[in-house]
Amino acid sequence: MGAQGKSSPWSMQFSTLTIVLIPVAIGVNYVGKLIAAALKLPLWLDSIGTVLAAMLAGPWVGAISGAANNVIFGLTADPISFWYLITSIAIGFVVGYMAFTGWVSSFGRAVGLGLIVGIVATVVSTPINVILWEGQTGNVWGDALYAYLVGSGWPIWLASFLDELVVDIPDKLATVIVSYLILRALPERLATLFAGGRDQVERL
Amino acid sequence: MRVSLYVSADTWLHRLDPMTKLLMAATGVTLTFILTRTESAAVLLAIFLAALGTGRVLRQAASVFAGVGIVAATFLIVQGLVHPTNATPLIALGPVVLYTEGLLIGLRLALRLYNILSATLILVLATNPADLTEALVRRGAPARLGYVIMSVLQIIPTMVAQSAAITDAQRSRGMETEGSLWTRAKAFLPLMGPLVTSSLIATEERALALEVRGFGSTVRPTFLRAETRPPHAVPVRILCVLTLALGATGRWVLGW
Amino acid sequence: MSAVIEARSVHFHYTPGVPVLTGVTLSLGPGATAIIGQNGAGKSTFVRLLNGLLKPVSGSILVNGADTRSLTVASLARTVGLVFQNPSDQLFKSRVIDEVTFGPLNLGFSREEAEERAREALAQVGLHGVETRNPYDLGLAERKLVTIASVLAMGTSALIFDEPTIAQDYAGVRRLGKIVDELTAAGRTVIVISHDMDFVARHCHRVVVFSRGRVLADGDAASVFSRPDILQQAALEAPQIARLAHALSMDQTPLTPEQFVDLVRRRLSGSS
Amino acid sequence: MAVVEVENLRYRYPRQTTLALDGVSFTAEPGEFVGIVGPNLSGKSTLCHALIGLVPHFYKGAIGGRVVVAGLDVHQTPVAEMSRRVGLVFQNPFTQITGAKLTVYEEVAFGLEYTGAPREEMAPRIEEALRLLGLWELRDRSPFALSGGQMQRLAIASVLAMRPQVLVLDEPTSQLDPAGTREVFDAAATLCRQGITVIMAEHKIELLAEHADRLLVLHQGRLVADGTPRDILTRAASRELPGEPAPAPPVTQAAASLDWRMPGGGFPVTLAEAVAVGRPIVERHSGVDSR
Repeated sequence: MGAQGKSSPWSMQFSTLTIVLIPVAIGVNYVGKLIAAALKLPLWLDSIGTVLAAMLAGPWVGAISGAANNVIFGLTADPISFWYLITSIAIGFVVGYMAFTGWVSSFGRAVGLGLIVGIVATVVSTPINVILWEGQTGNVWGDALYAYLVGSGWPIWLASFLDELVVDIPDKLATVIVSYLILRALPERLATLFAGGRDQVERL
Repeated sequence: MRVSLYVSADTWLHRLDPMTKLLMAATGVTLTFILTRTESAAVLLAIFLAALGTGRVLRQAASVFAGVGIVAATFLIVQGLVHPTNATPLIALGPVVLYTEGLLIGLRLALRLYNILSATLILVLATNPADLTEALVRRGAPARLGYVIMSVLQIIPTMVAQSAAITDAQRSRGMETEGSLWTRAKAFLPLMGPLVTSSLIATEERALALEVRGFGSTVRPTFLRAETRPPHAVPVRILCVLTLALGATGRWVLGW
Repeated sequence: MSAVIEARSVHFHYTPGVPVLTGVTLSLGPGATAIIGQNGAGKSTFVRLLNGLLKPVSGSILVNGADTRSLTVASLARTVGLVFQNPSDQLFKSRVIDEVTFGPLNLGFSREEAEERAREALAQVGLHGVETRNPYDLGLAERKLVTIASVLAMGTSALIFDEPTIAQDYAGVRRLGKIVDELTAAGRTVIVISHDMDFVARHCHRVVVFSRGRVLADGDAASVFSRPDILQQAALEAPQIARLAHALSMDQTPLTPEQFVDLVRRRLSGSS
Repeated sequence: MAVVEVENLRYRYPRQTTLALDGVSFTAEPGEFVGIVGPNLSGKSTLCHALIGLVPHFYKGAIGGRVVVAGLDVHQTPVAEMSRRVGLVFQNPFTQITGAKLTVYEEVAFGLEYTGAPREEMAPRIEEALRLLGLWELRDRSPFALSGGQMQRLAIASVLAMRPQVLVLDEPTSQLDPAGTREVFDAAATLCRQGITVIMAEHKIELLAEHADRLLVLHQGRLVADGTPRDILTRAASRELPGEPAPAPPVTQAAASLDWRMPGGGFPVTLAEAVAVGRPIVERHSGVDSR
C-alpha cells in the first residue's frame, strides 16, 4: 500500500492532493506532540505526520513536509526548531525511500525502520548539537548521560552522539510504529487516491 | 488556540516590511556566530533586547525565554561539571564541583541560545505570518509553498479542536487517559488514529475545493494588496549591512 | 434495563462569564426523548454532562442516583453510552469487529465476551458480514451504524445519539429510526439530539426544547409541536405535516403523514 | 441556449469494475434551478464533479460521452480554466475554507489571486459577491469564526467572485442546522434570479420542492427521471420511481393518500400548495368558519 504503488520513489510530480497533504502532515506532527504531552508520555512523538506523508506519498513529499515543519515552527513558534531542519528532511527521505522498498510491509520491518530512523536522526542531529551547544541536546535525561560520559573522559563527539541516541531511538521507534499502525488502518480508497496521481484517463 | 507568536501592535518594528525584518533577523543570527566571545555576545543580546523592547514585544519574548530556561541551566551545570578544560573549582557542593572554565562555556552557550532566539523573535513576534508569506511569494517563492505555510497555521487550531472531540468520544467508550504509563501509552493510538485518518480523508475534499478555486492554474498569481514599504525601511536595511560589516571587521581585524 | 438521569438546576460554562447552560432541571427515564434547539443552544454540552465528560459548574447530575462528580467517565460509560455526531471522531481500527470490541474491552470484558457482545450489537444495527472490513471502506450510513454498534456493545442502559441523521440518506434515516424504536421498546433510556423534526416526531415520545442554555418547553411530541410560538422563540419549525394541520386549523397535531391522513378522514366522515 | 449539456455520460473510478455514472444525459438553461436527488452512492457527487472536470481530471479513471458547460468541453479543459465558468461548493464548510487567508474578504480573493485576475478588478468583484451572499458586514472576520451557514455562504461567495455561469452545490446543507440550511437555499435562489444556473444535489426534499425548477433523479448511476418537482414527486408519492430514490415531502405523501390534486394535475409539493388545496376540502366539512 501507499508509496509502493508508484513507478519510482523519486518522481517529483506534486498534485494538489500531495500539496494539501503537507500542511496536514505538519498539523499531525503538532497534535501528536500535544497529545503525547497531555498523556504525559516520556516521548515527543512530533514527527508522525512527516513519517506518514513519506510512507504515503514518497521521499520528496516526506522531506518537504519535514522541512516545511521546521521552517514554519521556526518562523512562528519555536525559533530553535529551524536549526534541526536537516534532521526532519533526512527522516522524510529515509522513510519515504524505505517505505517504497517494502519496509512497512510488516510489523517486524516497521520496527527495523524505526531503529534506522532513530540512528539517522541521531547521526544528522549530532553535528548540529556539537556546533551549537558543545554537543548537548537540552534533554535532561540525555544530558545526564552526556555529563557522565564527558566526566569519565569520553570525547565530546561520542558523548553527544549517545546523548542524542538514547533520546531518539525510543522516540523514533515509537513514532514509526504508531505511523505504521495508522497506515495499516487507512481505508483502501485513500491509499488508491494518493497512489493514483499519475494514472491516465481512459476513454469509455 | 493559536500557533503563531505574532502580536499585532503599531510600533516602528511592526510597521517595517517583512523583508527588512527578515534581514534584521538574519543579520542578528549571523553576528551571533561571528562574535562568539562572552562579552561580545552580551553586547549583542543587549542590542536585540533593545529592538524587542522598543518594538513592545519584550513581554512575549520573555515567556519564550522562560520556556528554554531549563535548557540554559543544563548548559551551565553540565559544562560546569564536566567540560574537558575544567581546572579551576568555583563552587563545591559536597562531591559536586562546578568549574570556572566550564561555567564560562556554559554561559556562552546560554548566551548563544538567547541570542539566536531574540534575533529570530525580532521577526517572529512583530511580523504577521501572512504578510511574510506573501512577501516571499512576491519575490518568487512558489505560490504553493505560500499556501502550505498559511494553511498550517489555520489547520492546526481546527485539528486541536477535533482532537478534543476525539478524546471525548474515546473516553465515552470507557478509555482511560490517566493512570500507569502503559494505560496512558495505550490511549495514544485511539486518540491519534481517528485524527490522522479523518484529516487525510479531508485532504481529498480540501484538494478538490482548491482545484475549483483555480489552485492548479499555471499563471503567475496576482495579489489583492499592493506592497508597501515604510520610509524607515531603507535606513534600517543600510544599518543592518553596516552592522554586519562592523561585526566582521571587529572579529577578524580587532579581535572582539 | 433502565436508567434514570436527573439534572438538578445545572449551570455550566467553558469560560467564566459566557454561560452555556443556565439552570437546567430535567429528569430523563425510559423511552425516547428528543432534545431540539438551535446550534449553540447548549444541547451537545448538556449531553456531555450526562456521561460525565463535563461536570456542572453548579447544580448536579445524578445517574441512577449517583452524582457524576463522584464518578469517572470510564465508570459512567457502563451506564450511559454516547454516540457522537461524526463517526470519524472515533474510528481507528482497521477491522469493524475490533472497533466494536474496543468499548467492551475497556469495560473489562474478556476478548470472547467482547466479541460476543460486538456480534450481537452488529446484528442489532443490521450490519452483517462486515466484521473484517475496514470501517472507512464502508458507506457513510454503515459507518454510522458501526459507531452505534460500538456503543451498543457496551450494554449501557441509557443511550444518547448526537445528530444521528446528519448526512444520511432516506434509507439510512429509516434504519436509524428503527434502532431507536427497538431500544425504546426494550425499555432503554434513549436521548436523541436532532434538527430533523420529521425524525423526532416519528420516533420520540417526548420532546425537550432548548434555547439559550435553558429548557423552553418539555412535553409529549404532539403538544410541543402544536406550539408554533415556542418553536419560533427557539428558531425551530414543527414538522411539515404538523404545520399543514396547523394551517388548516385542525384541532390535533399529527406527527406523521399517516396520522394526518387519519385525522382528515375522521373529520370528513364525521361531518358528512 | 443550454448552458449545461451532458450527453450519454459514462464514468468509472480507477480500480473499480462498475460504472459510477451510466448513460446520463440532460441539459440546463441559464437561470434554471436544477435539483439532483437520489440515495448515497447513486452518483450525485460524481455528476457534480463531472460538471467542472474533477471527474476525470482529478480522479482519472475511464470516461465516455460529452459534457459541455458554458461552451467549453469539460473533458478537454483543465479544472483551473473551468473554474472561471463553473463554481462548485461541497458538503463540509470546514474543508472548503482554504485555510490560507485571515479574513472573509481575503478568502474570497483567493481564487482571483490564483487565476491571476488584475488587482483593480478584485475589489468590485469581491464586494459584489459578499453583498449578494449577505456577508459584507462580516468581511473582516476570520473565516473560522463564522457559523456553519455563514461559512457555506462564504464558500459560495468565493466561487461566485470568479463570475461563474453555473453554480454546482454538492449536498451543501447536510452539515447545517435548519437556519443555516435556509440561508443556503435563499442564497441559491437569489443567484438564480441573477441568471446563474444552479445545480444542487440534496437530500432535503421539502426545500428542493420549494425552490427547484426541475429535479433529476439518480439511481445506481442512471438518470431515472427528469421533470418538474410536481411531476417527479407525484410519481414518487405514487411509488412509480425505481427503488426509493426520492421520498416525497410529507405533505405530498399525505396528499397522495387523500388524493388531493392540484388544479393542473399532480399532488401539491410545498406546504403552501397543500394548504391551498386542502383548505376548501377541510373547511367544507368543518362546520365552523375558521376565517
